[in-house]
This record gives sequence, C-alpha cells and structure tokens, in this order.
Amino acid sequence: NEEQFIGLPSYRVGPYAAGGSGLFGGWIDYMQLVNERDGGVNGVKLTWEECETEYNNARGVECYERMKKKGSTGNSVFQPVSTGITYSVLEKVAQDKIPMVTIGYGRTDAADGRVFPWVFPMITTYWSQASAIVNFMGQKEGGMDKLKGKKIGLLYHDSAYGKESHAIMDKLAAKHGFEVIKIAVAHPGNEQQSQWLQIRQAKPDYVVLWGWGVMNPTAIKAAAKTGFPREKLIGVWWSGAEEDTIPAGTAAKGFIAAGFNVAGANYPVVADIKKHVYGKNKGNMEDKTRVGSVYYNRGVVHGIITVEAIRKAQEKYGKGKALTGEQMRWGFENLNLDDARLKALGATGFMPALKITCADHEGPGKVKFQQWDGSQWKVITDWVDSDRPLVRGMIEESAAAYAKEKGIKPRDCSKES
Amino acid sequence: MARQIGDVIVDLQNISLRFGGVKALTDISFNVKEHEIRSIIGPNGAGKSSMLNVINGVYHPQEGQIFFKGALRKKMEPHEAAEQGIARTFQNIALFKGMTVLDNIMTGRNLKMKCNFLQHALYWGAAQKEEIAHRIKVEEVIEFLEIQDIRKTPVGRLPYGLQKRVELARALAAEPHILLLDEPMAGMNVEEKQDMCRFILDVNDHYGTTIVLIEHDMGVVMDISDRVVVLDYGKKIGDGEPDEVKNNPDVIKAYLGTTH
Amino acid sequence: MSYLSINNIEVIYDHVILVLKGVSLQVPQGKIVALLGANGAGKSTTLKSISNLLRAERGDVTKGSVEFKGERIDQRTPAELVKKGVIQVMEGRHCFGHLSIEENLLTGAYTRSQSRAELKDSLDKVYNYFPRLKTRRTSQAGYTSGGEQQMCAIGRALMAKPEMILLDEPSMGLAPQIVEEIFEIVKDLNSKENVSFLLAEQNTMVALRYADFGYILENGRVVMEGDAADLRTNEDVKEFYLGLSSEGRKSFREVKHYRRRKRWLS
Amino acid sequence: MQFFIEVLVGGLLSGVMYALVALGFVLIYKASGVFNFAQGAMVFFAALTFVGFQEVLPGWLGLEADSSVVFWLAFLLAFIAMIVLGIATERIVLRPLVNQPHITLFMATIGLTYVVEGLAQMTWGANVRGLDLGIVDEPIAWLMDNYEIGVSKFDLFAAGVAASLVALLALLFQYTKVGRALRAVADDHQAALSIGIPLQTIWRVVWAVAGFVALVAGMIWGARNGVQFALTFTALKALPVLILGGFTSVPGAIVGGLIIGASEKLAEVYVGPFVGGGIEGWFPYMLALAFLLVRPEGLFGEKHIDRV
Amino acid sequence: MLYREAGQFKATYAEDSQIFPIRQDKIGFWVLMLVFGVAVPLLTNEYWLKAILIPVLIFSLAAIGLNILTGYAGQLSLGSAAFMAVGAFAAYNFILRIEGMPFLVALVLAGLTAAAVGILFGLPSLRIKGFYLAVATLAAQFFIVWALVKFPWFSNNSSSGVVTAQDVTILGYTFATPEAKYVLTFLIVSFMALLAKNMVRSSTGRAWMAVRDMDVAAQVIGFRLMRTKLLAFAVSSFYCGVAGALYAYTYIGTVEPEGFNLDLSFKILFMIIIGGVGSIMGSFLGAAFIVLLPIFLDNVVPVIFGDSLGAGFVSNFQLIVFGGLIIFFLIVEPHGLARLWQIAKEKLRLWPFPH
Ligand SMILES: Nc1ncnc2c1ncn2[C@@H]1O[C@H](COP(=O)(O)OP(=O)(O)OP(=O)(O)O)[C@@H](O)[C@H]1O
Ligand SMILES: Nc1ncnc2c1ncn2[C@@H]1O[C@H](COP(=O)(O)OP(=O)(O)OP(=O)(O)O)[C@@H](O)[C@H]1O
Ligand SMILES: [Mg+2]
Ligand SMILES: [Mg+2]
Repeated sequence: NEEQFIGLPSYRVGPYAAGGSGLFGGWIDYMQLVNERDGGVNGVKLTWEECETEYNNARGVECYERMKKKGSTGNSVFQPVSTGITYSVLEKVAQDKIPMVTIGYGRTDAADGRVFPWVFPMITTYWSQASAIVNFMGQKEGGMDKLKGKKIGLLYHDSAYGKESHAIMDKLAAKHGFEVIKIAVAHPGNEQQSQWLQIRQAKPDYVVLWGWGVMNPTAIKAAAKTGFPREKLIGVWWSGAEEDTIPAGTAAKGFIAAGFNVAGANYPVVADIKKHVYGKNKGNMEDKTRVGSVYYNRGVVHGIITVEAIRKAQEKYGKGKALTGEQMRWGFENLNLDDARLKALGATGFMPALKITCADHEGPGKVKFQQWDGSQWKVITDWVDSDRPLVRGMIEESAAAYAKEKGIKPRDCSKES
Repeated sequence: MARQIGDVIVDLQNISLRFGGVKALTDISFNVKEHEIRSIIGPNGAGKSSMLNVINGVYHPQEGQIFFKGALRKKMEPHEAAEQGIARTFQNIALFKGMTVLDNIMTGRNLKMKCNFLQHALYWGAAQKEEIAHRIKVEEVIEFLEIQDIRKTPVGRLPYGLQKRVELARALAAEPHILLLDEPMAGMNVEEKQDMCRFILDVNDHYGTTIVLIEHDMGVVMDISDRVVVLDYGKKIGDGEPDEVKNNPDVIKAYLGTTH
Repeated sequence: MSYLSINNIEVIYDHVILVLKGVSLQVPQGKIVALLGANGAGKSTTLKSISNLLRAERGDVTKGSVEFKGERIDQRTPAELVKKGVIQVMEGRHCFGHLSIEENLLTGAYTRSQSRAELKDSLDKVYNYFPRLKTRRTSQAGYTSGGEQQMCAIGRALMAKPEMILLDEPSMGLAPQIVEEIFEIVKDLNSKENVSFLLAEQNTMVALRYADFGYILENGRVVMEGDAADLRTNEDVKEFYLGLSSEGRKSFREVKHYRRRKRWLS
Repeated sequence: MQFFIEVLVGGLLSGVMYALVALGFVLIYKASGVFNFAQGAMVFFAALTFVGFQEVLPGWLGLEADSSVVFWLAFLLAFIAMIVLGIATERIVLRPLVNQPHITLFMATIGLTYVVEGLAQMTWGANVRGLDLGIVDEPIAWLMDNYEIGVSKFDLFAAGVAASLVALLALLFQYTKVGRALRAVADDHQAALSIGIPLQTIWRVVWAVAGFVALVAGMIWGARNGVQFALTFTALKALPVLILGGFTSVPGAIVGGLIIGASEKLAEVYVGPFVGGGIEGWFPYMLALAFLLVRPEGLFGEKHIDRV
Repeated sequence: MLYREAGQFKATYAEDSQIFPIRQDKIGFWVLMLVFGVAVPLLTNEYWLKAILIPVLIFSLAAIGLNILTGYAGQLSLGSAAFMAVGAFAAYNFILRIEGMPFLVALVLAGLTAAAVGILFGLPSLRIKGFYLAVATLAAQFFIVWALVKFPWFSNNSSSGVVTAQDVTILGYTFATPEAKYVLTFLIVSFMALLAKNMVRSSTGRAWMAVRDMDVAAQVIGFRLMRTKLLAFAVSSFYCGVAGALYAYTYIGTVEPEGFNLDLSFKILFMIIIGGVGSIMGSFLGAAFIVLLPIFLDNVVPVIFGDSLGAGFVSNFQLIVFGGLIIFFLIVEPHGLARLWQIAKEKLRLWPFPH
C-alpha cells in the first residue's frame, strides 16, 4: 500500500485566485481520477496536500520547505505555478534532489537540461510561444514572407514576465522583416486608455496581448472601444482563458489566444473525471460548470504529466513502489507521451505529444489557437510549431551564460541513460 | 538678594502681527531686561501667547523689529532661538506624549549634546559618557522640581499639573538665558501655585535666568514680577511695576475688573 | 434617593493603573457641588466615569455604580447620557479645531431637535455670555486663543440645554474677569433653570464661594466632605486650597519651600 | 491636435472613474478621521455581491436573468449587504477603537481589508464574472465620424453618476447638522462623544453611505473590467487622487480625479515612450507628491492645525 | 514572586540607563541569545531554519527599520519593501561589478545606497504629514520597483529580470548551509538591533520621538526638523536596505523587483503594529507573529475543518482569520505585543496582588 506524495503550492486567494482554483481543481481531479478509476499508479495511491502561497515568493519557499519531507519518500515533484517561486527554489531543488516542473512559465533557458538537470519547463516556453504566434500570423497572412513590412504591436505586462517577450520578438522581427511596437501596461493594468490610443495611432496589423490578470479583459474591452478588430488581437496562454474573456462581455467575441492545452469538456479524459470523480461527489471544483475550462484543463495537463512521469519512473525503479524525487526526475527526463499514449489517456488533441530528453526539457514547443465565440473557446488551428532552431539557439546561449556564471559544468547527454 | 536687574536683553519695537484679518498684535513695543521677571497679562485673546511666539520665532511679525542683546534679529526660526538660549513652556501642554518624564527632560539638553548618531549607535564610550554627564544635570532639575518619583512614567499618564511641572523641567534643563512661561500655573491649586512660584523665583535667583511670564492669577503676577505689560485686543495698554499697573484705570477696565 | 450618586467606584486605566479607590459622592438636584483636590487626585477621572468617557481612554469602572435619578447609568453611552441631560465639559478644551467657533457651538445642540429660531436663541444666549466668541465666530477654533477655546467648550455644552453639567476646571486659562463671569453663569443657570453642577476646580476660592457642597479628593479617595461654608473655614482647606494661613493671605514671594503635612493624612 | 484632445478627454473621463472610488475614502475620512484602506475591498465586495445575487436570484424567483426586477433587487440586496457590513464594522472594529491614534484605526482597516476580501470570495467563489449595465463601451458615433474623437458613452455615463454623487455628498457635508457632526467626529472622537454625538450611529450611517458609493463604483468598474479581485486595485488608482484633492474634500475628489486622469494619460502617451512606458503605476503618485510640496493638504484639504 | 526588582538598587546612572536594568531581564536576554544563537542552529531542522527563522530575523530587521521611521520618528511609510529592493539590488551589483568586493562591505554599501534613496524620498516629509505622507511614500514604492524592472542594468540584463545572489563568502568561508546562513543572519541582525536600540535610547532617538510627538515643540526646544527627519529616513532605509540584501543573500537566493511589492510593505507595517510601534523588541515579536500566523493557520484550519469544505473556502477562511486577528490585536492592545509583554511584567511584579 505505497503512496506517492505530491505537494501542491496553490493559490486560492488574492488576485489570481480565479485561475488558481481552476488549475488546481483540474490537477487534483485528475489525480483523484487515477486513484478512483485505476486505484492509483500500479497500485500506488496518489496523495497530495495543498499549501497556500498567495502567489507570494516567500510563502512559496515556506511551502516548498514544508512539503519537502512529507510523505514516505518526501515531496517527489515541485510545481510552483509561479515564475517568482520557480526562481526562488531553483537552486534548492538541485540540492534537495527534487525535480521541478514548470509548465508554461518559469525560467525559459532551463529547457537546456544539460545545465538544469532538475528543472523541466515542459511542453513549451514563452519564447517558443512568441515564435509560434508569429508563425500563426504568417499562416493567416498566407506565408511568412508576407509578414515583411507589417507592424505588430506588443502590449505587455510591465514586469519581468512581460519583458520576456522582448528579445525573442526582436529576433523574429529582424528575421521576418516586421516591426514590433512595444507598449507597456503598468501593473495591474485596469486602465489602458492611453495604451490603446497609442495603438490606434500606430495602426498595427496585429497586437500580441502578453497580459496577466485583469489586464486581459481590460485590453480586450479597450480594443473594442478603440475599434481594433479582436481577430487581430492575439493573446498568450495567460491571456486566453474564460476568466479573461467573460468579464469583457461581448467585446471579447473574435479574440484569439494561444494555448498549450485547449478548452472543452468533451475529451474522454474530462468525461472520465466527470464520471468517476464528480459522479462520486469527490470533485474539487466548487463550480462544476468550470470543468473543461482552459485553466481547469491546464490543471489536468499538470496531472497527466505528473502521473505519466510516475508511471515511467516506476517502469525503471519498480512497479507499485513509491518514488523518490531523484527517481521521479528520471521519469520526467524519459517521458514520452506520443500520440498513441495520448489516445490511451483520452487526451488526443487536448495537449501536444511530448517527448523529453536529457538535453531538451521542453518538448514540443507547440501551441493551438482558440477563438472566443462569445460564449466559449473554439479551437481554430492544429498544433502550430515554433521556430525550433532559433528558439533553441537562444536557450542554449542563455543557459551557457548561466552555467558560466555559476560555474556549472553541463552534463554530457551522450553518457546519460 | 543677589539678583541685579541688568540691561535690556530683548527689545521689541513696533511689532504688528496679523493672521488674515485678525490683528493679533498691533504696534507693540516693550522690552525685557536681563534677570528680571517680566509678566504679560491681558484678557483672553489679547495676544499674549502670540507675543511669546514672536519672541522665540514661531511667528514672524509682519512689522516691527526685534533686538536681541542689542543686535537686530533677522527672521529667526524657533530652533535658532533655542540655540540663543531661549526656552519656553506652552499654554496647551506640549510635552512629548510618548516619552517618559526623564526622556522629556533630557530632550531639553539636546543642544548641549555633541555626539552624533553613529556615536549613539555604538554607545559605549563617548556617547555613554555624555549621556551620563547630562543625566546628572537633568537629575538636578528633577530634584529641584521634586518630581523624582515620576521619572520613569510616560508623561501621557500624568495629571495636568504635573505635566506642567515636567514642561518647566524640560525648559530648565536647557539652562536657558531667557525662559518664556505661558500660563505655567493654570489648573493648579494654591498649594501647587506656591510651589511653582518658589521654583520660578529660585531659578531667577540662583541662575539669574530672565523670565517672561504669562499668567492670569493676579496674585501671582503682582507678587513676583518686576515689571508687567498689559495687552488688550493686541494693543498695549499698560506697562510698569506691578503697583503702577494695578492702579492704571485702563487696565482695571479692560482686565482686572472691579472684583479684584 | 439622590439625584446623581456615585457609589464606591473603582477605576482602572489600562488594566493596571488603579486610580479611584472607592469614591462615593452625591449631587442633590439643583445644587452645585465642588470636587476639589490636588493634581492627580482623580477629579477628572471621577467626572469621566460619570459621563462614560473613560472607555475612550482605556479606563474602566471596575467596581461600584453610578446612578442618575435612581437609574444606573454606568453602561450608557455618552450620547445617551447627553440626551438624558448629563453633559461634561472636558478639561483641556477639546474644541473641534477645523470647525469654526459657531459650528462648534452648533454641534453642541446635536442631541436637541430645535427649530431654527430656538437654535438661534440658544446661540445668542451663548454669545451673550461670551461676547468674545461672537467676534471670533467665523474663525476656525484651532486658531483661537486658549481662553477663547475654553469659552467655546463651555458654550458648546450649554447649547445642549443640559440639566446636569460636569464641569472640569472651567476656570483654567481664563482671565479673572471671565472666571467670575463663568461662575456667575453657573449660579444663574442653577438658580433660574435649576441646572445641577458637579465641578472639578482648582480655583478653590471661587469654587467654594459658589458651591453648596464640597468633596476633597486625595489619591483616589474622598478625604473630606462638607458644606461649602464649612470647608471654607476648615484650617487645612484654608492653608492648602485657599492659600490663607492664620495670618491671612501670604505673598507668593514669601512662601517658604518646605513640605508641609496635611492634618488629615496624619 | 485631435489626438491630443482625445487623450485629454479620455484622461479626464478615466479620472472621473478614479474619483468615484476616491469618494468613498473621502467620506469615511471626513467623518471619522479614519483612512479606510478597506475601501478597495469594499468596492470588490459590493460588486461581487451584486453579480452574485444577479446570478442566484433568477433561480430563486423563477425570473429571466436579464429582467430589470432582478437587476434592482440585486442592487437592493447588495446595498443591504453593504449596510450590514458597515454596521458590523462599526460594532466590531471601530467601537472598541474609539479615540485611538489614527494610525491604529488605519491598521485596523487593513485587517478589515483581508476580512472583506476573504468574505467576498468565500461567499461567492473566486470566479471572474462579467457585469452588463446595458450601456455599451463604444465611442459616440457622431463625435467619431465628424471629429474622429473617440469618447465612450459609457465613460460619459460614469462621469454623470460620479458628478451627481459628488454634488449630493458635498451638500450633505456642508449644509446639514449630520454633516457638521461628521466633521466634528473627525476632529476629536472624545469631544464628540462628550457633547452627545452618537458616534455609533454616525459611523454606521457613514459606512453604509460609503458602502453605497463602493457599490456604485464597483458596478461601474465591474462593467468595465469584469467583477474580479482586481477591483480592489482601484483603490491604488484612487489614492493619488485623494491626496491631490485633499482627504477631506468631496469636490476635491473629483477635481483631483480629473487632474490625475488627464495628466497621467498625457504623460503616458507623450513622456512614456522616452522612458520605456508603463509609467502609469507611479506617475500619479509622483505628480501628487510634487503637488503636495506646494500645497501639503492637497487642493481642497483642510489645513493641518499646528499651534502652540 | 520570581519577578521582583526589589533589592536591586542602581547606584549609578550608567546602571540605570542600561538596556535591561532588571537582573531577571538581563539573564533572560542572554539565555535567549544562547538559545537562538547556539542551540537553535544545532538542534532545529532545515525547515525551521530556512522557512521560518531566517525570514523572521530578516523581517525583524526590516521592521526595525520601519519602526525607526514610523514608530520612533512618526513618519508613516508604505514603501519599506522598495527600500529592501534597493538594498538587494545594490548588494548584487556591488558584488557583481567590483572585483573582490567583500560581502560585509557590500552589505554596508547596499544599506548606504538605500539610505541615499531614502533621503531623497524623505525630503517631502519636511512639508507633508500624516496620511498624505504615507500615500506619498507609495510613490517610492511604485517608482523604485518600476525603475528596477525597467532598466535591465540593475539585473545585469537578465531576460527575466530575476537576479541570483552570489555566494556569501566572508574571509574565505562560504556560508552555504542553512545553519551557516542562519548564524550569519542572526549575528548581523542582533548587532544591528543593538545599534538601533542604542540609537533610540540616546539623544538621536529622543530627537525622533520629539519630532513624532509634537514637531513644533521639538523645534522650539532646538531640534532641527529637517536633519532629524532625514536622519530617520536614512537610518530606516539603511536597515531596510540591509534587510533586503539579506533577504536576497541568506534567504531567498534569487530576487526579482516585483517580489518587493506593496504587499511586502504592508506586511512589514503589520509587523510593527502587531509587535509594537516604537519598540525594538516589538519588531521581533511582530515579525515572528506575521511570519508564523499564516503557517499556523495553514496547518490548523484544515485539521479543524477536515476535507469537508472546499480548498478555496479554507484559504479564504485563513485570510479572514488573519485579518480578524490583526483587528483583534489592535483592539486588545493598540501598542502591540511588546506592550502586552510589559503589562504582563507589571502584573508579575505585583503578583500575587492585583494592583
Ligand atoms: N489615560 C490614562 N492612563 C493612565 N493613567 C491615567 C490616565 N488618565 C489619568 N491617569 C492617572 O489617573 C490619576 C488621576 O488623574 P486625573 O486626571 O483624574 O486627576 P485630576 O485630579 O483631574 O488632576 P488635575 O487637577 O491635574 O487635572 C493620575 O495619577 C493620572 O496619572
Ligand atoms: N495661528 C493663528 N492663526 C489665526 N489666528 C491666530 C493664530 N494665533 C493666534 N490667533 C488669534 O490671535 C489672537 C491672540 O491670540 P493669543 O493666543 O495670543 O491670545 P492670548 O492672549 O494668549 O489669550 P489666552 O489668554 O486666551 O491664551 C486670538 O484672537 C487668536 O484667535
Ligand atoms: Mg494664550
Ligand atoms: Mg483633571
């Protein structure tokens, strides 16, 4: 009767509680599903504990330390769901030998697994996303060469997070010959009158909305107010949830956003959750209508990846055994969710296929685009690729600089098994 | 009595002070001589407190000149007045409410303390030595005013009368040249007033401190002052020795009334 | 049954500082009672425990009771007491600094629902008592002189048309003429409108001249009580509160500096 | 030029939105000397309660969700909730803290902020909701067509609401007995008590009115950005307005709002690009600060009386 | 009967002006120092050191800083976190950009940088008072964080704006383990607390308090307002700056400007209010309380309510309790834990008599 402990540093109060409750709800529900439907992973029950961080670094560190020793094997994976906390424990995880998985946030260059063996910024990073968004625009325009001479507005949250977009967009602009107009929005961004006047004056062809929290609906509303077509407003995945569109009301209709997971409750995996978890009244969501929302499904993705890594690691370290963080790390590093596996999980199209290697801790780097039809998100593309060589080059360059600064000798991946 | 009244030390000439439309002081001239006890009396709102405020730089009169020790005094800030040796007490007690009696009195000596904050931070050595030296002086004042037993009490907790006494102590601790007292005996009973008078006379006597006193108790004023100036509605209506003033018909009409 | 009676109250500030140690006193209807005592004896505290303003200073009546017209009032809010007719004029003025003198006076009438004319009447009456206030009526109270503020505080209380006034050191900071006037006003209200007074006063001479009855408080205890006339002739009171020794009034210049002993302490 | 005008007008109108929140602060400050930090949380609480009732009422009453009965009933219930909140605040927080230093009361309201935020989300959940007042946030076509100046109808509506609130409250303070009593309380709690001003009643009334203002502000802001936790941040926009206009002045709130709104937008558009933009977070504060150096009590604030 | 000062006479003023004039207090103090300086690092586990004790110490230092400004000098400030940020980023840049910069020197320089910025933002205090000033300090809060984000130079062009603190090395010894970091923090914080205590009990502190209690009177007595207020701003910012640097170097390890947000400023303000405005010891008590309370609630609330209620409910409930407790403490004792402790002592002194 082994148990696998997973610590969840969650945020259910404060400005981001709406997203938090969806994400952690989906995540917990998926783990519940594995327990209820399958009796755990090869008989190992999943146990978890939440620790409220309020999206605050110091409390995140406390949660990390508190949960480190919990469960029979200690906390086997740490997923902070906050870039700030990611950075705060970046070095600690290596010392404590606990893998840290950061899906869609965190430190981008940690995708270089040779320098960051313990960190897994999976599925895709901000840089991949920016590149995929530009590719999507190219698609819409009918070819990347059509982007030449175009103007792309970049409306970003004026913070470290928002500024992650700058370097990559500049590179892409140089490569494809378009112009980037960067416009900052001060936190929290509940007033964007001046920004949108500037946009109206510059008349960009597209605007990328690199937002967070209340900044998103405000931007969408302001776009409507200034008459900027919503179909040309492309949000990143932190701008593309129901929480961002519903408050904007009818103004949001037509708004497009990227996502490494999609919305929808009609995927088998979500249907299973409804049946096995909510059917037994063990669901985590207080508002059941949100099952299948973007944040909820994102949580399910977190759950899938965690559980699949456990499964993978058990293959090596013994089925039915609880794993240590170190063993889990191997599981993550050898994770391979191909299409067949996704199908088996009932998640085809739900998230991209994923293969992690020693050197590449990111994986596919793909996103889908969804459009808000006034009441729900509709997927409008297949998985869109990013400019892998360009992004990977930047990642390796940045990681190498970090390695040098910290005196880290990158792993030789050819020697890893 | 060893006390010798000296030369004019503060000379106010044609002082006028206005607040918007309110004329607090109109063309007032009077002087204070070294070592004397000079009282200012007058009905409520006559401008007595304003007069003190002019002397120590809290208010700047629109017109008139102030000579201090014979020299014309430019616009002077209160802390500069303090540096010149002018100390005072206030009509509405202005003690530092959050501090103990001892600390309040110690603040009176701040101008005499020379250590800087770094020395204070390190404390042991110069700062401690200085602190103790001044503490000894302060203890003298405490003993003089008989407030030994409340030394460590926060002033906010003290009854009114004692607060007045502590305020006097704070002013005395500065070893001032000129002491301005604004109704130091308000709210005291006769016994306490007698004590207070004793203190004032002693200070004046032993240290030769010049005293400017505002007080409504005519008994006190007439008994202890050397000269009295009388204000009414911002104008001077009398000036002279107590007996002179007491019999000045203007003063009787405006202030003393017939009941006295 | 007495009009206002305080029975054996004990007051503690801040949970630890015991100030009143069993004080009892009575104010009969239509009388003026003086409360005398040295600084810190607990006069103000006694008044505040009647008007229930103690709690605002983290003080508490821990024992005893206060009754007004036979009804316990220790749990009543100050506002209720004012409605009942008990008002206190606090020591230290406490005018509303940002309000003009006239506005200050008008707030005094808050508890009364008066017509405009009545209000004007009351106002005129106060201005009549204190002409100085009239000339300063539009000034912000915070910028008026100490004495003017004192008048304002007293006038403000009169605006409430109380039947029992707790006066805390009304004479403080006032010119001698005004002091006399204030006591005349007290006498006036007392005799014409049957207002009762409990006044804490340091100006014992005047207080005992106008009061009917007096209590002397020392260290939180009543040490002496009696008719004002009797107190006036008591040797101790004469020496310590009236400044009259057996040879008559002594000059302040002559008073020697030594600790004397009060007979009642021995 | 027309762009300049547009920025200016847009700024002025945003300023009105800030003023709407600032009003709540002014009310409570003026009436009790309490700097109510919880005002932002109250805005959130009020708006959330309103949309919360809007959600549940149709189910309870069997009415259409967009019927006006539901709207006004939800409004009424939300207002009642704010009154209850005001009364509870008076009883639990203010009454025991009578006559304490202002900073203590200020701190207590920060504590209150947490309570109100927690209460709001505990009752209604963390979901983000939209709010529709039926007035579209779109430029007035006539202005747009003829002069190419975008002025939103919604903003004009908000401005109208704010103006009427300001007028109403200014009258209340200046000309009524209660208004005078409120100002007295702000000066000296104990003295106010001593002359029989019933602090408890006064505070309840004021907090209820402030709750009402919060409700109106919350609905307007909520209609703009959605009803979500971020409504509490509106307080941060209101603070510079408050100091510029003066803590104690109702008209000051609106004038301050206009100044802050206009200059903030102009600065962002014309100065922002030179320093990398995003200066709206601090610019209003710096502006207000610079302004205070000239007038330490803000435009219409009551002067601090400092006398010896 | 244990706590009696009877029989302890002070023969000199030096003795009378000690920090702990009463023998029992002095003994208690040294016992505490030994426990926290020696026993704690030897006996407690990593969790306690890293997640609780080190932050408590660092926040105590920041709280002392704010207490100097707000508690002693009476200038309400809502920008302390920004000064911590200045300290953290200054230390980072000094160590980064100056070859062989010793850690302790960098710490002092970081404090001085913060002090300089503090003086700048303190200038308005000469004219602006009370809540006006408090809101004005928000200008510092927002501007400083903005500037740190905006100019990449501060974070050495890190794409994410996050900087990673370098190793802490003093005289060749690297403080790498939690125990070592704790002891270092403990020593620095204790030393600085002592300095602060010395300042506030001497003329400097009296000048601050005088200005706080009544600035006109202070001026009349001869204090120069400008100098006194600016000194308070400088010293306070120095303390906050050092606390910020320690926050980066011995606690979190990596910092981003946004970590030093308004919430943190408020938290520090809470610490001094709960602990005691105008009390050095209160700063410690307050910091401990504010750090421990949410953790305590986090552990206790779910146990009381079990899993029966939603996770959101539990988190929000904690928030309510947190806010409620702050109010409760203010009501019970507006002068904070330090004052409660004092009252307890006064009672103890009288014990077994009630008064
Ligand atoms: N708020 C308070 N906190 C603590 N102690 C207090 C407080 N108010 C008064 N005291 C104490 O209570 C005692 C009585 O004070 P009270 O003000 O009643 O005296 P009083 O007789 O009115 O004196 P005075 O003539 O100076 O006004 C004093 O010793 C004083 O120190
Ligand atoms: N700062 C000020 N602003 C406006 N008016 C003032 C100011 N200071 C004093 N006054 C006015 O000037 C006049 C004189 O005031 P002052 O305080 O000097 O009187 P006073 O003689 O001390 O009276 P009292 O005996 O009542 O204390 C008063 O009418 C007062 O209202
Ligand atoms: Mg005067
Ligand atoms: Mg008294």
